[in-house]
Amino acid sequence: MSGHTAIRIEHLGKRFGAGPLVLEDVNLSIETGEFVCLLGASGCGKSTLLNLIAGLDQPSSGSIETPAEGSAVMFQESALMPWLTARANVELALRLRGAPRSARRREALELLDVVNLADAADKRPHELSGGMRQRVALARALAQDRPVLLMDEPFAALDAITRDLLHEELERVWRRTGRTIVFVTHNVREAARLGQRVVLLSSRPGRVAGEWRIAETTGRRIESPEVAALSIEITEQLRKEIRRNAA
Amino acid sequence: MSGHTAIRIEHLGKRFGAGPLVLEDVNLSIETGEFVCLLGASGCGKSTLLNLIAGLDQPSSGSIETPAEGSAVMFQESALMPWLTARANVELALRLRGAPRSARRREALELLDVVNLADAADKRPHELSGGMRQRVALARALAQDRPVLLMDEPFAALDAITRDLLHEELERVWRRTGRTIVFVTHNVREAARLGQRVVLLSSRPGRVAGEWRIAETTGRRIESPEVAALSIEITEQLRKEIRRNAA
Amino acid sequence: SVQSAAGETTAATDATSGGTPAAELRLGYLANVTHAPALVGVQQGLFEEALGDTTLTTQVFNAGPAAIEALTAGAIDATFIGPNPSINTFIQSAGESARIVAGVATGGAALVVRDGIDSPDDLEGTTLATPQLGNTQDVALRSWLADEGYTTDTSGGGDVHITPTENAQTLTLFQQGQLDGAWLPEPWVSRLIVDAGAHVLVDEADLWDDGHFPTTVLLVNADFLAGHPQTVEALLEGHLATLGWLDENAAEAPTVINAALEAETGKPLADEVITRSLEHVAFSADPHAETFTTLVENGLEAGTQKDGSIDGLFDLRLLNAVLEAAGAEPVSAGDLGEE
Amino acid sequence: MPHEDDSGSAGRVATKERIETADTEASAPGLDTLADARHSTDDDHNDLRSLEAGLDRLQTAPERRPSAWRRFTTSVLPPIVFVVALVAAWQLYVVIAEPRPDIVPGPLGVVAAITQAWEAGRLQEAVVTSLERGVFGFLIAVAIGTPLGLLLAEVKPLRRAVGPIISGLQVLPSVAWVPAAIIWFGLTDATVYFVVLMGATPSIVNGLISGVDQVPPQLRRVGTVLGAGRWRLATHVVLPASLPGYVAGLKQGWAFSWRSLMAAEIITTGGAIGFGLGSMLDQSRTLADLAGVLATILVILTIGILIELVFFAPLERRMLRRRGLLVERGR
Amino acid sequence: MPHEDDSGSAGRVATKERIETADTEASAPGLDTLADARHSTDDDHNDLRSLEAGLDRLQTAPERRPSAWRRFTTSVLPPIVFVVALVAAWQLYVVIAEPRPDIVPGPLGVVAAITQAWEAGRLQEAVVTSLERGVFGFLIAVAIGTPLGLLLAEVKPLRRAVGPIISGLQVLPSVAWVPAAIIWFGLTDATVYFVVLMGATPSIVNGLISGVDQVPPQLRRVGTVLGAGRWRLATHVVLPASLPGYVAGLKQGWAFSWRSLMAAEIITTGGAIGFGLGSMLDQSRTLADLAGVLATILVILTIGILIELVFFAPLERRMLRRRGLLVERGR
Ligand SMILES: Nc1ncnc2c1ncn2[C@@H]1O[C@H](COP(=O)(O)OP(=O)(O)OP(=O)(O)O)[C@@H](O)[C@H]1O
Ligand SMILES: Nc1ncnc2c1ncn2[C@@H]1O[C@H](COP(=O)(O)OP(=O)(O)OP(=O)(O)O)[C@@H](O)[C@H]1O
Ligand SMILES: [Mg+2]
Ligand SMILES: [Mg+2]
Repeated sequence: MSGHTAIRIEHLGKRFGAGPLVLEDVNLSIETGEFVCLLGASGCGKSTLLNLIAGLDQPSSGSIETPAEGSAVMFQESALMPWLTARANVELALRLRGAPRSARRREALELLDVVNLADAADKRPHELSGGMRQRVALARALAQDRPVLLMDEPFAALDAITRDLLHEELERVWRRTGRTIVFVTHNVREAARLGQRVVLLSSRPGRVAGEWRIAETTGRRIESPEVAALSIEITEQLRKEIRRNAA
Repeated sequence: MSGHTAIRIEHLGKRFGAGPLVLEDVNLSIETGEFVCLLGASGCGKSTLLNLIAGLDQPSSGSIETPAEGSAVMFQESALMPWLTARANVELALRLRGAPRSARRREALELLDVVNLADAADKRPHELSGGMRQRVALARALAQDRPVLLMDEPFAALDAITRDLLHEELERVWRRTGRTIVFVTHNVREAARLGQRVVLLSSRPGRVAGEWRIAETTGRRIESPEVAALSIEITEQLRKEIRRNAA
Repeated sequence: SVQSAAGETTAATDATSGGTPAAELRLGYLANVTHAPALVGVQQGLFEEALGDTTLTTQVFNAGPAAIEALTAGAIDATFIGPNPSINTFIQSAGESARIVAGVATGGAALVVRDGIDSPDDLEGTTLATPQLGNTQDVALRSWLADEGYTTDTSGGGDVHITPTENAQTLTLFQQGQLDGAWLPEPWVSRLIVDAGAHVLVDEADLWDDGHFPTTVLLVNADFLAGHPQTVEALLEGHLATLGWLDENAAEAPTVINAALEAETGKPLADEVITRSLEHVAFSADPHAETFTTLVENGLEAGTQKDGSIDGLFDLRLLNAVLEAAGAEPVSAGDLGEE
Repeated sequence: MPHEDDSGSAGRVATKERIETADTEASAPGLDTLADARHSTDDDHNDLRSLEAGLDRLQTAPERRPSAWRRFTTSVLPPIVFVVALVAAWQLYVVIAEPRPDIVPGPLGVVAAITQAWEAGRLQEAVVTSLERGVFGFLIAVAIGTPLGLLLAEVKPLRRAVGPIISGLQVLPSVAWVPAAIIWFGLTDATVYFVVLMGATPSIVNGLISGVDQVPPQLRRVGTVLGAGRWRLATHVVLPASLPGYVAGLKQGWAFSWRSLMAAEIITTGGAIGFGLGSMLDQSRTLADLAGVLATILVILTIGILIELVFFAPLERRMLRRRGLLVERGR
Repeated sequence: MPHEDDSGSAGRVATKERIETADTEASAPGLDTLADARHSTDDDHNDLRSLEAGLDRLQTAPERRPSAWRRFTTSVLPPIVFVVALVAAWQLYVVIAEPRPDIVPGPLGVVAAITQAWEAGRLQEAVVTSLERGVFGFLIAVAIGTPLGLLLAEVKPLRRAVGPIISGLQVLPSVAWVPAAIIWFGLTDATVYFVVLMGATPSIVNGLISGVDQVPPQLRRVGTVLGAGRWRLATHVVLPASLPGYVAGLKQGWAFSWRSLMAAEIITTGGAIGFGLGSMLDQSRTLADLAGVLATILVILTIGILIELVFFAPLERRMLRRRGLLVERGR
């Protein structure tokens, strides 16, 4: 890891209109090439925080520094354009990035091959399974060629078998491309399986309620005991946060 | 456990119309009070098998013996009647079971209390979260008061935190009521977390491809190392089955 | 329900025998000068007098086809109407729908045109209106134009464009200059002349031998005629009484007719108009059956009518019986039915 | 596949060492409570209860209905302001440009025409006649369409044969039935009812069919599993579940009733037919009274909107809200 | 909470013993391969590839379109058989009961009426005139409705003000505009076009608005994230995404065009107006020619269905199929 800070969040606060405070005094700095998992219960403000980092929304207070090139984003529903084939979806990203017309087709096919989908390049989203769609979405995010990749529960709607495979896929891509990844999830084991660092957000308002760092990440899988042990720890903390809301 | 056989499946085969064989020569016997998890990849015929047991469909060959009282079924989508409140949904089951009008309301409230939802009795399904809906569906299934409870991926659409809680809830209900439970899932860890026995189905056609038995099940949780170890074993076998389909 | 079954209608031939007086007679007519006997007969109570115990209800229609529709649907039992719609319904129903039991009026139709059209030769490319497709004047115009060597068709094409238009609308359009002329019945001929400065190019009376052509007849539902000949007879008595009244009160007639028109349409005609109208219309119980074959030929030529026999269209037995009782001359059905 | 060698417990202990915990204060007590909790299943249950309660609270946001005032300012006020501005502009144009009043009557002329018709009692008569016919015709259409729709929805072969015909009839402008109806029934109310029937019934039938089609098969299966027979399945599950489609069909059926009625009334004037709004419209036209025509159009529009707002909108809104299908439009 | 004490490795080894494996032959080699696989990341990747390929194969069932023959027998044949049976019964009734031909003409009479109108050239003229007017009026409505719809969909305040008015206009039977149009434009084609416009435009506008409304906000956000500006967002994302609603609106707009056209043609006869199907219908009525009326109704119905089948259905079907939104009806 380069040790260079890619994203720096300071005293971040956010409220929507006259509603309650959603995020309060969030401080976080993420290094270049780091894989950070943002964990929290439903409605704690994970997506809000990610949208703020992506620049899709403006903070109410505090500041966010991100790389000038901007960031790629992947959402829970793959949000592929349903009228475009898998390849055309990736090509659209290349086109909006400004890639030359001649190179687009080849590059799109290469990217689809990265996610093992070269064969399905001419299929439309509805002909693909959920897992395939998310792999196309990943290829599209890679097509944007941005240093930071923000992922909002990208695997939440998938079945467990597919999710496990996509964990491996994502880890491989991360290692290959050296992207900075911020991965939002409310699956504790997923966070412990993927992240170099797990950041737990509390609910109402969202603040950083805990942070775990995993030094050695190669060879992990979701059943690994270190993942399990970390999961138990984080779960305890998470449940404490949830229980706070019961009263 | 009583050792009495609740469900006996012999040489079961099923095909739809002129389509390919979905299930082939499935043999399985489930004891009264047993908690069996049926595991398999997408489209391997788990739901088909469950529907056959539930009597919603007829086998093409072979035989199925089930208790005369029939079985209660829980589906992936809670399938609550959207125009009825949580309580009315449970009451509907009581009514169709033939419970006397006077007892229904009280009994429905008691059942909702079993799943910690007494407070939400007058809410409609759309006002409930996914987890709450599935708990209502569980209460409704319990309202049927059948010895066998068939569950078709009841927690697949839930987030991990909720799912973990519902695992505990279900286990508690199982221990309290002594129901025979057949639980369909494609989540290996869920199967290893919940079942006394895990039955793996192969794909195209579906046959029993492996069986694991867990002797001691108290105090398990999904992060437990024995769950992890069993998961790894089952996953390997499952992946082998999946890989067979790659060619 | 619509109409009774086919078999009964043949009983119409037995009109003079059997049957019962009807409790009610529903009579239709148009608020036109050519329907003056209906207007006067109702206004003066002459029909009610003749009908005795039978209640008279009346309905006023805007145009002949509407009256035919009502007759077909069984909403009225008898109606004053032009000869062509009568022919039309008779042929369309294969002779089962209705019978003409008397004549009402003759004359009173003309082609009026704008300034600048002084001979039939000037009509090339003009647009002319008629009251309604297939009505008596429409057929007359078409067949006259054909005789003059012009082509026309029912969809408004040809050398001369014929657009069937509602009479009131015709007056407006003529005033706006959108129409070059119209073949109309009274009082509209007079209205166009008086209110819009038109002049007569062809008086229909000139086209017929001795100037007599039917413009209005009395048509009765065939089943009603078969079932209640007494009632129809009473109606005819009222009709003849009205004709007599019109004859005897020629001076008073325009005022009475105008009062009736005002009662029906809300607006009286100008004195000039009503006077001119009545000069061109004659009222008589003779339907001039001999002209009907020509009318059918004209209708066929104009393309507004299906080919078919009108044998049996007339049933003048009751009329002749009443005429005989009054010591008057019987009228002829011209081999087109009973007399 | 990258994963640990899980065949021995030694490997596991080793990997566990690699985890650094940043937040040790938080995690250590967590593990303690974990261990304590096992001692009592009662505690377990209470623990689960409080956890579930917390999660339920977090996951169910209270439905926030926009305040009445906000709804008024965002959805009621703007169209009213727009209409008032439009009328003002119209009046201004009439005052300044002084167009021929028989071609462009002013708003005041239109209001006068309404007042006049009201004072003469014609407006009331026309509205009552038309509403009576519209409502009555619609009710007959409902009475015919509902059993027919149910029959078609449940009997597959019948539906295959008759369904497309009914959809085809929906394509046919009901105004085309007017001439045929006049020939059959003359200028009587029967003509009007026939046209209304032909206009509204196909919509109602199709609405019910699509409503039944949209019943999730899952719900039927739940019904069966719960032990409902064919009859109770229909009354307890299929019918209530197909209500949204049915109500949508009824709404459309009413719109077609009203349309067909107006067409029939405009065309079938005279004869024994009563005096409805269509007749009034036609009458104003014959009298070249444009103010009267516009006034009648306004009345027709108002009645259409009123029936929708007063009757169907609340019905549909309540049903959809009860089922959580109501999407509050726009923010 | 019931769970293991995970603080020490000893506990784990102990719990592991409790697992009995029924299928030891299968699991032991599984663990071996697991261990081997770690040696090479290339192997890892190939392993992953084959796993993903297997899963993809399992999860994507080939879309099974019903065979052409099956589609013919289940959806084309039954209505045809039904109609043929209906016509046969009708003919039989006419032959046996011999009803008055001006009240119940036989099918042969209707066919004769069509043939006659064809031979006289009236049918062709009427169809061409009506189609021309319908299509041309519809195209004008599209040309007006599309920009208006886009404007309303994208400019919120405008929409709040004008949207309800447009929805209201959709409630107004377009036939009500006929008398006003006659006064304004006389008996000319302008009257017909005006009525068609008033009938079709609101549907097209509302279709486009609801199409834009139904664009998932997620797609807009994806567009923004991918770096599209306001213009490219509109052309590359919003417009293609709102196509289904727009096409539905167009379809409905056409239906209303056709309806309004027929109403206008039936009512506005005479004057300088051309000869369309509506005029033909009215003519047959005045001639008390029910066979002609039914023949014309049949022609109107056929044209309505043909335009739907030949133009809109394939357009919509292709668009929906490309998006996977097509639900094959019934089994
Ligand atoms: N556009 C918005 N306007 C108003 N409130 C909003 C908006 N977006 C989010 N919120 C509120 O902010 C809070 C946090 O929402 P957010 O979507 O960030 O949660 P989350 O952690 O992503 O939840 P989940 O796990 O369900 O995705 C919620 O209470 C939500 O109601
Ligand atoms: N009614 C049916 N008609 C025809 N084929 C069917 C039917 N139901 C299921 N199938 C086929 O049977 C196979 C097994 O389906 P089933 O739904 O039982 O799988 P599953 O294991 O439950 O899958 P999933 O994990 O996706 O729920 C699939 O290939 C499916 O296409
Ligand atoms: Mg979120
Ligand atoms: Mg399934």
